[in-house]
Amino acid sequence: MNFLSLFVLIPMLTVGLLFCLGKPSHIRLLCAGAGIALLALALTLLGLFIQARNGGATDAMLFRADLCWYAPWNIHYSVGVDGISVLMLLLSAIIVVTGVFASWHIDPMPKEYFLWYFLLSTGVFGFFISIDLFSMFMFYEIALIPMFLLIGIWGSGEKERAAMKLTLMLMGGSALLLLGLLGLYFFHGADSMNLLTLADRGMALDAQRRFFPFVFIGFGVLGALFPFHTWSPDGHASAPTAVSMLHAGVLMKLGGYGCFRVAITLMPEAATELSWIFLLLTGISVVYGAFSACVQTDLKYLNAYSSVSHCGLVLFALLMLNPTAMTGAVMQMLSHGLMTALFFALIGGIYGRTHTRDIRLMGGLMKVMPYLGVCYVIAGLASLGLPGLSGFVAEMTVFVGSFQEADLFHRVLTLVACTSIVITAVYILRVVGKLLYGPLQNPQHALLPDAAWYEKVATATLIAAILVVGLTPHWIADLIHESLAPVTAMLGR
Amino acid sequence: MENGSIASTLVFFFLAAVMVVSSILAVTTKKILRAATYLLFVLFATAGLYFYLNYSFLGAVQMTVYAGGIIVLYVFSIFLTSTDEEKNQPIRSHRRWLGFIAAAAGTLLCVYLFQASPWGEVYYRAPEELPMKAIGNALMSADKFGYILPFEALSILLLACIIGGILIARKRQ
Amino acid sequence: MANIPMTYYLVLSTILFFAGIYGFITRRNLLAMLISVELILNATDINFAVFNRFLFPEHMEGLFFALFSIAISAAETAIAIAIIINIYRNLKHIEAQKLNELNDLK
Amino acid sequence: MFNSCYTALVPLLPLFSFILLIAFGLRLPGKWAGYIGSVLTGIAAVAAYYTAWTYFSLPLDADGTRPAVEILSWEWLRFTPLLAIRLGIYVDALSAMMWVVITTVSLMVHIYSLGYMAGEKGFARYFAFLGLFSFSMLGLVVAPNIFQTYIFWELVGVSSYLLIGFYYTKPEAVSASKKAFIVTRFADLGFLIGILILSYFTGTFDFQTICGSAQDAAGVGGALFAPALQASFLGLSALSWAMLLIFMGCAGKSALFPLHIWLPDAMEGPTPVSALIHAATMVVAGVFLVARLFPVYALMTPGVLEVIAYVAAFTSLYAAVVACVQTDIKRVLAFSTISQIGFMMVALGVSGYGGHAGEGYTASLFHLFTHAFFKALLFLCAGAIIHTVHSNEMKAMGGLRRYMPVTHLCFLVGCLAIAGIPPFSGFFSKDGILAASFAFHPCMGILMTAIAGLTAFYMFRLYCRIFHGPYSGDTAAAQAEHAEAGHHTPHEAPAVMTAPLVFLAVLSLLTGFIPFGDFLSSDGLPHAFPLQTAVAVCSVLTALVGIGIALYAYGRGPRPAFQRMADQPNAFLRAAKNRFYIDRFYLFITHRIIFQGISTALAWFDRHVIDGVVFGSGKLTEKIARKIRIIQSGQLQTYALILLLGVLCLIGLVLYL
Repeated sequence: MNFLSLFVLIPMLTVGLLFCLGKPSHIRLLCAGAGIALLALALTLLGLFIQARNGGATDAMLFRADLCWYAPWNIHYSVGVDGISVLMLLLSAIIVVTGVFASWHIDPMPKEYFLWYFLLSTGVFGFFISIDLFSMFMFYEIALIPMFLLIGIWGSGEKERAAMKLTLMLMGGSALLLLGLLGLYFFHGADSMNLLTLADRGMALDAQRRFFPFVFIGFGVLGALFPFHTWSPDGHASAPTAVSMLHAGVLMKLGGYGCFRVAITLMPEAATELSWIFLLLTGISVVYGAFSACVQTDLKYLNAYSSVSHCGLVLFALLMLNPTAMTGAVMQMLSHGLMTALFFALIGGIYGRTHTRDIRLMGGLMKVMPYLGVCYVIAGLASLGLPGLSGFVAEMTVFVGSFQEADLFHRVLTLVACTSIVITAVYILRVVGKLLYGPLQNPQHALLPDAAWYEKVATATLIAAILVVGLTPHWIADLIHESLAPVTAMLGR
Repeated sequence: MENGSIASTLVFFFLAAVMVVSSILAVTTKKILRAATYLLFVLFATAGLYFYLNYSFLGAVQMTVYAGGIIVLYVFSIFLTSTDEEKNQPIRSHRRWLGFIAAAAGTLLCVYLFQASPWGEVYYRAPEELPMKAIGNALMSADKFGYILPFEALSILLLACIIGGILIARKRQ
Repeated sequence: MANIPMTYYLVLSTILFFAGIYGFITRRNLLAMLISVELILNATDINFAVFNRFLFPEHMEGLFFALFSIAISAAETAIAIAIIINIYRNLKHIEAQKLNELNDLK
Repeated sequence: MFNSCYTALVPLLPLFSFILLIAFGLRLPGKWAGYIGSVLTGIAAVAAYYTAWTYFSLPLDADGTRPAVEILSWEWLRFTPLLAIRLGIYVDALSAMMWVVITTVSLMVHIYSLGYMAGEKGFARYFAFLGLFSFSMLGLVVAPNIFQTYIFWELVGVSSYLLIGFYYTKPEAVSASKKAFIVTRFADLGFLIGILILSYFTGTFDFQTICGSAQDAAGVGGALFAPALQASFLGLSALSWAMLLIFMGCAGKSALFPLHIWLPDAMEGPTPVSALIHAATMVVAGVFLVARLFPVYALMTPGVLEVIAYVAAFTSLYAAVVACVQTDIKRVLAFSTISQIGFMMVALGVSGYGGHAGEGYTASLFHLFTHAFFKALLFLCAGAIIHTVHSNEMKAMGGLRRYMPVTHLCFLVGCLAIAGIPPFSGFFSKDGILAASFAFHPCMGILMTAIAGLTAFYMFRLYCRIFHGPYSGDTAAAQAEHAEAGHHTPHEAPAVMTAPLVFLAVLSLLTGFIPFGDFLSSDGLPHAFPLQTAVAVCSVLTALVGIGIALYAYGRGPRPAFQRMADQPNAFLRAAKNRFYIDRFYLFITHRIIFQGISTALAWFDRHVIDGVVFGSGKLTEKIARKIRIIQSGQLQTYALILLLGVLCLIGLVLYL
């Protein structure tokens, strides 16, 4: 058992310990401790990984470990990381820990809440460290199911309906995914589920053609691929703060990561051949999400549609299938994860004070809660791609990368996707203007308090991460770039 | 033998006619008490058939348990639950037609099957009475072809039924 | 007796059997349904006896099966009547199609 | 020879000021935030002057050009093996000149703001944003590659957004800041796509490589540009498209028609900000970028350059006409800025490359240089006036020369400079532009001269309405109103505000005598451009006519004929006052088409069609289930019937088979 398994063990242990605790303060301490431990672990992993790479380790996946679960079907618990998964683990750790702080005073039933929360985290971490199709799928499901309860019990508004819609749509996606994975298993000779083995072996083209759509759409549903994105607005709007953060910040990345790790890596020829269909869909996502966000009046809906647009860009860039655009896609995953988590944390904070998310009922909040207001502006600027913040580097890498595809189809789509930066500016500035600036809309809001310390911790951590990505993108890009090498070699780029 | 055989043929057809007519009346009559009575006729005729097949013991059991015990039970329960509603609200006619068609089809199908089977050539061969002693021995023996185990199982079942019946039917406080 | 083929008996029991099934499907009264069930059981008993007598006269399985079947049907009738009386006591009727207290379709 | 330490200080000090003031600004007592910002900017200014001094005293290369120096190159992000963003500082004549302009104006604005913003809420925030802006602008002009330009271009846009929306409780300020950002953002989209095209075909972001190969291969079309020139789309070469789109970005930032609409509204920001950002520095970023890429424009895509000239000339005319009828003094100045930027762009557009043909290039940048000072001066004067009158409207002013002598004098200097009266700086730079225009085509020359006349007219109309005629505050009713609002009679601004005015006025007087061609020319070779007497006489005469009309009409308050024109405007004047309805048109596009048309329709589509399918599938399942569950009725008899039928069917099937 190597130390990667700690990523799964720590949350599971936390879940176990939570059973034994009763006092809310103890629970919070435990959760914060577990979150920080995970963050420390992720940072250590990052350090070790860079060290190992600099030391000349050239394997596609480092820190491998393998444990047979069920020999007759060749199911293994198999872990390993490359640069991309290291970054995703770091992202997840940051968001898990900030999520704990953002739900510091969750009510009612804090114990049960954190129990499900950490179970969900287990799934997320497990997914990113797995390199076995089966364990990957299993962790994926572990990450999905607690969402139903977290939204259904601790959510707001039409929470039951939203929880059901979200879970059913995602389950539909995972049904497709399961079909695809089984196809991968059987058409690769049915004797291994290990990603690396499968990637080495290759697959017949007509089988690839048959199963690529299943896997891509299966993961794409989670990555808010048009037209399978409608779970996102309702789900995010109803979910409690930390769950929205985790869901938009990390879970939607599971989709993009899966599309890359499974669909494109294992079926490169089909990806090349069929990419045009999905490029169209994702291109639509990008612009469509942005336009839809322009007229939303609910803060969370707005952010959900903006997520559709940004996550659309992730898949869009992946499908360009060249190293630059794919690097951009992973950076966009990071960047979107961080800034959307920041957005949801802030919206949670504002909603907790004003008890409304309707921007028509709010206004001039900058005077009342300057800290939250400033953070919101920063999040907005990151989202519309201000240089120095994470959004810019990601988007630019995506656009430069996409532009390297020289034919008219790709060109036109790239230009269409580029227009999203203008539309993003429109809706971000619109909401910032209405929400924060101008005269105070509701006099009752004048007495509301500004951010509490735990909210400050959460938002400051996220902003720091956004700044790090935005200011020093080169090491992240390098980390991603070398991890892409095997895939791009397979794609013939 | 000829006479006897004609007589015995007549007996069979008489019993068959009673059974067929009574059974059909039993399921079509509106009055429940009449249905019970027709059932009684069927049961008696069946007992007659058993005698006719030289299964005297079976016939006797049929007479005592069925005709004697069960029918009395029916009659009493009919008296206890009599509502006359059966007469007022006939069953929906399409259900009746469907049932009739199904039953008729089933009968015809079976008849077709019998007609196609070799059993049309099988006749009664050993007209001797089954000795009571043999029945007793078989029932109480634990050897091959012994029935002590089902016999005991049945007795426990009956006991359970008695207890269950009492439990269900007793008045609750 | 000797000049009547086995098929005749079987046809007879078949008629009884399907008459019972017809009754079971069409009667409203629980007791009437139970009577139909008795017809069905009776038909099978006849079959047991007939098969035993005609095909394997030296054995006794059919006989005993019929015997046990009579016993069991007696038990079954007793229990069923107990339940029916109980239902009548609670609902004041024993109509099969109206026994839908637990059914939200109605 | 070149010490990178102090050079790097120039952009980094304002950044440091920004970080310091954002972090600790709220805790600083009194005006300390302002002092810190001003001192740091001051040091940056000195470092910038020293850099410029060292740079221009460098020995010339063998071919007579000044070598460009690149210091501090850091690979920030690598896209492809060819393309990478390097952040660095690239000093050449153009950027050194820009640094001087930016730091000077920024320092003046910092000092001026100490007085202007005294007692405002958000004093520290204001200075922090000024620092951010200065940093971005300084970083923009020294970018060694086009992508760094883009990065700082965006940063400049955001700091402009933050500063325009400084009074964030005022709805007009909020919507103006939003408009400014979105319009320039739209233009930046073009810029970005232009960069993508250019970099794809040339395989580099570097200015030096791009411009160098354009120069080397003059007339031949260097190997670097061959693919971009060969690839064509809709009849234009890819390079033309790229340069056009980059110009679109420039047009957005520099408020050229039809992307100028944000600039007048941007006057909602504090007036010193208007002076710094929307008059002297940021709005000339477009001119700067075209100048930066000038070899490519002039040698590779002369057609695009011509388009630039026409667009700019039209903008200049349009803005001058609109400026004549505005009544808000800052708006007048804003339109005059648009018009003057039009002049600069026209000069670039009509310029040739190298030698005497490159006069337009030099004149353009000369005008950029002088305009920065006199327009900043005018804005700061306007700020002083608004500060004391508490209104932007002309009708609240008049006769102020008695109350504000220093301001009056400085404003007059500014007006004379912009009108092009010798020996003020504007005369020299404008003369070069007009000469270049005449050289391009006589019609262009005449048009530009006429616009120069219009400029003189509207500037002196403004001057007269503010400083001459009766003071509106003298009437009893107005005095009562003033007293009620707690205002006072107009008075001169404090020394901390007038000192920058005087300094800038002196600069406006003197900068015209700089032999600009020695420092900056299109091909880098020093080149003297003598004054063209014929053009100069024409333009001065035209300007004097304009001034004369203005003095006649408004010298002692508006004459009745002009007042009547203002009160009952004819269709043309009404249209001009409404800026020829361009804003309405944009409003229609954004609100009616984008918001109500596309966005609402898409949102509806999403809720009802796509989500409808999702819910529809759920409802369908439920409906089918409802139908099916009737079979499962709980009726024993039905089951029996179905069972029987099923058995019969099975038997029948077996028999049939």
